Amino acid sequence: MFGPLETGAGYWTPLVWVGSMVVVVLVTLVIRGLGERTAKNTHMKGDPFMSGNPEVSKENSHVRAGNIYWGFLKAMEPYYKPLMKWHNGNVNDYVLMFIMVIAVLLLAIVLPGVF
Amino acid sequence: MIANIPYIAAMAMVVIGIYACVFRRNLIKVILGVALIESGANMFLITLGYRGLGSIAPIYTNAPATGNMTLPIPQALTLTSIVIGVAVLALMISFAVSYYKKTGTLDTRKGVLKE
Amino acid sequence: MSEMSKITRTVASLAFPFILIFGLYVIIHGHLTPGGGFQGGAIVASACVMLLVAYGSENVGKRLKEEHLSTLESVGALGFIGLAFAGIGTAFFYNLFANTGGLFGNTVEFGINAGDLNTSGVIPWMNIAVGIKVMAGLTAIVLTMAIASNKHFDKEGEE
Amino acid sequence: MMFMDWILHNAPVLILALPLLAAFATPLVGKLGKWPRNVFVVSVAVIVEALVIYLASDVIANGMHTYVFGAASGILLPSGYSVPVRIIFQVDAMSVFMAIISATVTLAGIVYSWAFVTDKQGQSKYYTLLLMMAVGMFGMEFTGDLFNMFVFLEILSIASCALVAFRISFSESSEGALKYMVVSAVGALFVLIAIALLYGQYNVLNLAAVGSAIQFTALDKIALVLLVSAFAMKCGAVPMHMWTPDAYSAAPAPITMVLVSASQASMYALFRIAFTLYGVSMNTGAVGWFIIILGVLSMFIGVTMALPQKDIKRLMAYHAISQSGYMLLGVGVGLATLGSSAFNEYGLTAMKGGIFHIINHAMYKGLLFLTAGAIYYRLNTRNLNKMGGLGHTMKWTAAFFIIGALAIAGIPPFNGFASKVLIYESVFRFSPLLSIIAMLVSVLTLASFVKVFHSAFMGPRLPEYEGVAKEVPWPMFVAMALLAAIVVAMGLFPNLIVDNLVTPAAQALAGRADYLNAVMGGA
Repeated sequence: MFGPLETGAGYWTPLVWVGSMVVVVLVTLVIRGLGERTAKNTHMKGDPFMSGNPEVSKENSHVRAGNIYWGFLKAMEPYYKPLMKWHNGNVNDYVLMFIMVIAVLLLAIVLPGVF
Repeated sequence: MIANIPYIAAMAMVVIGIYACVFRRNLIKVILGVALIESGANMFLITLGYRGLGSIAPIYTNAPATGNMTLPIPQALTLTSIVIGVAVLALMISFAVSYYKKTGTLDTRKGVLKE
Repeated sequence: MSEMSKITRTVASLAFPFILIFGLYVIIHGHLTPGGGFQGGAIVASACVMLLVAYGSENVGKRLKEEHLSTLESVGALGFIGLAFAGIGTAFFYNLFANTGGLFGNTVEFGINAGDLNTSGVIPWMNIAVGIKVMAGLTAIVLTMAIASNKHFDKEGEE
Repeated sequence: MMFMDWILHNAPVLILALPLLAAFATPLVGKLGKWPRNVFVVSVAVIVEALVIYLASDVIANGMHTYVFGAASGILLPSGYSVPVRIIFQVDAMSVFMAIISATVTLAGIVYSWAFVTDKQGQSKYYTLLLMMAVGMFGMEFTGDLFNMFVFLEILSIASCALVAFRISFSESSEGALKYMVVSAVGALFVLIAIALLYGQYNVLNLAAVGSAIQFTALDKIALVLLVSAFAMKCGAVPMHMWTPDAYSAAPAPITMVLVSASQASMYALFRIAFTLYGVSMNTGAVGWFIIILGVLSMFIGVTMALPQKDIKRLMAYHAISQSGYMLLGVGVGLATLGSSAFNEYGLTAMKGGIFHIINHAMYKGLLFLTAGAIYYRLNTRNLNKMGGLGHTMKWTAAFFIIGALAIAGIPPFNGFASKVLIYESVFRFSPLLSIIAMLVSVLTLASFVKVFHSAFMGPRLPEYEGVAKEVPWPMFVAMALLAAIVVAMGLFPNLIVDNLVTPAAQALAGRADYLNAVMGGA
């Protein structure tokens, strides 16, 4: 029941992993405990620095979903543009893709037997 | 050759139905295309039951002691598939009615669910 | 859908009982002749649809309520599955009443014969259950669609 | 003891017949009020779950069950005619494995719906259709008859389409349902044509009987193509996946969760067709590679389409496509190596990974859809751009979301990692490139769930949701907690599931001869 899971090339034991994680966390806590106590109270720690501009209110500073990975999506635009064009929400194309897959598979399966 | 005509007709019906599903832009016509494919499939099934000319309908009280009946199983299958087809068609048309009432269009290209 | 002309209404009322009887005949004789629960139920439902066309969905909708039809449909389905369950001592869908002598329980005569209605065990009972379900279900479908496409129907689609 | 034997003997049919009976009794019970109906439906789901587990324990210990309908004399006719013409259910380890998933997901969905479905109208019909979906799934998984498979497929698609359009007052509900219905009706009709092609040649519909007679003629090849493509479409494989996000995002959240399980029932049918009906009689290499290519395409395109999504349920739907790719990849490798020495070296492990991923995916993706439903329940929006700061008030939902997101991204020690590591290591020996793509997809999955977590749960409290964003009611909490507990337990003890459920299932799928002999026997 608690034995390792054979994966063909090795094995995987979650309980050992959890145990080692606990050890790592304990070591981290110990190292943290050795630190300077006063460090927490440093002035202005954690405040954002907006190039000298006044800080925006918290409600307006939330990064919305549309802005996350904007750079990645911009860089991948040559890949995404045709992909978005393909997902056009047209039910005709849904059926067409299905028929095309059938056609490709027919060629792959039936033709080798004919020739 | 003459015995193959029903098969050809059934497959022609399927092909016409696929054509309607893929190339017609009106949702009602797409639904009619599905109905045509269904009729083609049903016709194919019922043709499978009729093997050899001169066999009679499988009605128990009319069955002669000798002679061939047509296979009753494909007819049972066809009946089941017709019943299912009625449900599918009624459901699709209800969706189309509701969609038309909300959006005022039946064009497949005007959907809002895309990308 | 509004009312049609008086001729249509009269003919529809006259034809209605006959179509009804024919549908019930097809349901009852499902094990002897082509047809059965679904076909007979569809015939009965088509009679109701004819009334719907002749008298308009508003008038018919007052007499035939969708929730009553749904209840009837559930009863039909429950009857069908209940009959299937009845045979579970042997096997699900076992033909329990065949050759027992009760209603529909006569043994089947072989060869060409006129056909005895009182045979086939559980099959006619199942046909009746399916017939009830189909006549209620199909009528409910057409009735709901007709009421939903009324002009007076609320645009939002609720209630 | 007699009673338990009777239950066990009739279990395959009771698992179907009870929800079917309950489905039609629900409108009648619903007239008594909301509480009696909900208690009734939940208790039916619990009984079915118990029956499934009881049946599973027996099938895995003692082998396959064959249930013959309407017969006192078993599979032979009274005249001694031995070609199986009767309708049968054939339940092996793979079937019960899938049935456990369906039963658990249905139970969680019904419990969750108790609080989630607050519409004035049609509540009883909602539960009727939900139970019908369960019937369709169990039917597809248990049946030993090709035509029955088609019938249950149609029951499943009709019930699920009607439920996708449950919130009919939104135009996108009817649009998504209509698209799903058109595509699945065309797919199901191709399945019917393929079954007719097989019936025309072999004059039987029994899966085992057709399987033992199959010659792989030209017509068989056409039937194979139609069946494989139709079922691959129904399980949402790229490039036939476009209905998935439409239907999943339009449906209410618990329905979306059951839809995931429904698409997995289609995947089961695909595997059953490929392994049992055709098996080694066909060109397993070509079909195996076709399934692998579909799987890799699904993984990659699914996850890259998920990244830019702004609708939380569309995003998760694309992840569902991407995760199905793992299952297709794992089992496809098993199919491609079937019958060769490589099968025992790594093919079986790949299959185990793929099959284990099915149950993992059903659980964590169900959990994620339920959390998305919880957000929708409180905020009334699915738009990620409008969310933020929910972690302050919906702490439990946030915790469940983290569990689900870490599991889907394959972070140890959750269950997603256990199945993915099986797939990576065995597929690497088959073709290293595929394994690398699979790992890359995992990374992108984590990236997109980080996006969801940040935009929905992190950040300051938003003023527009002051007082609205509360913790969810208890039935929704119970359903999510059930799935989260299963996810954590399966992650901590993966070999418990793999040894007792997954390995028998993989061997049942690969062991074609046993399945055929159970029906054909000496004949």
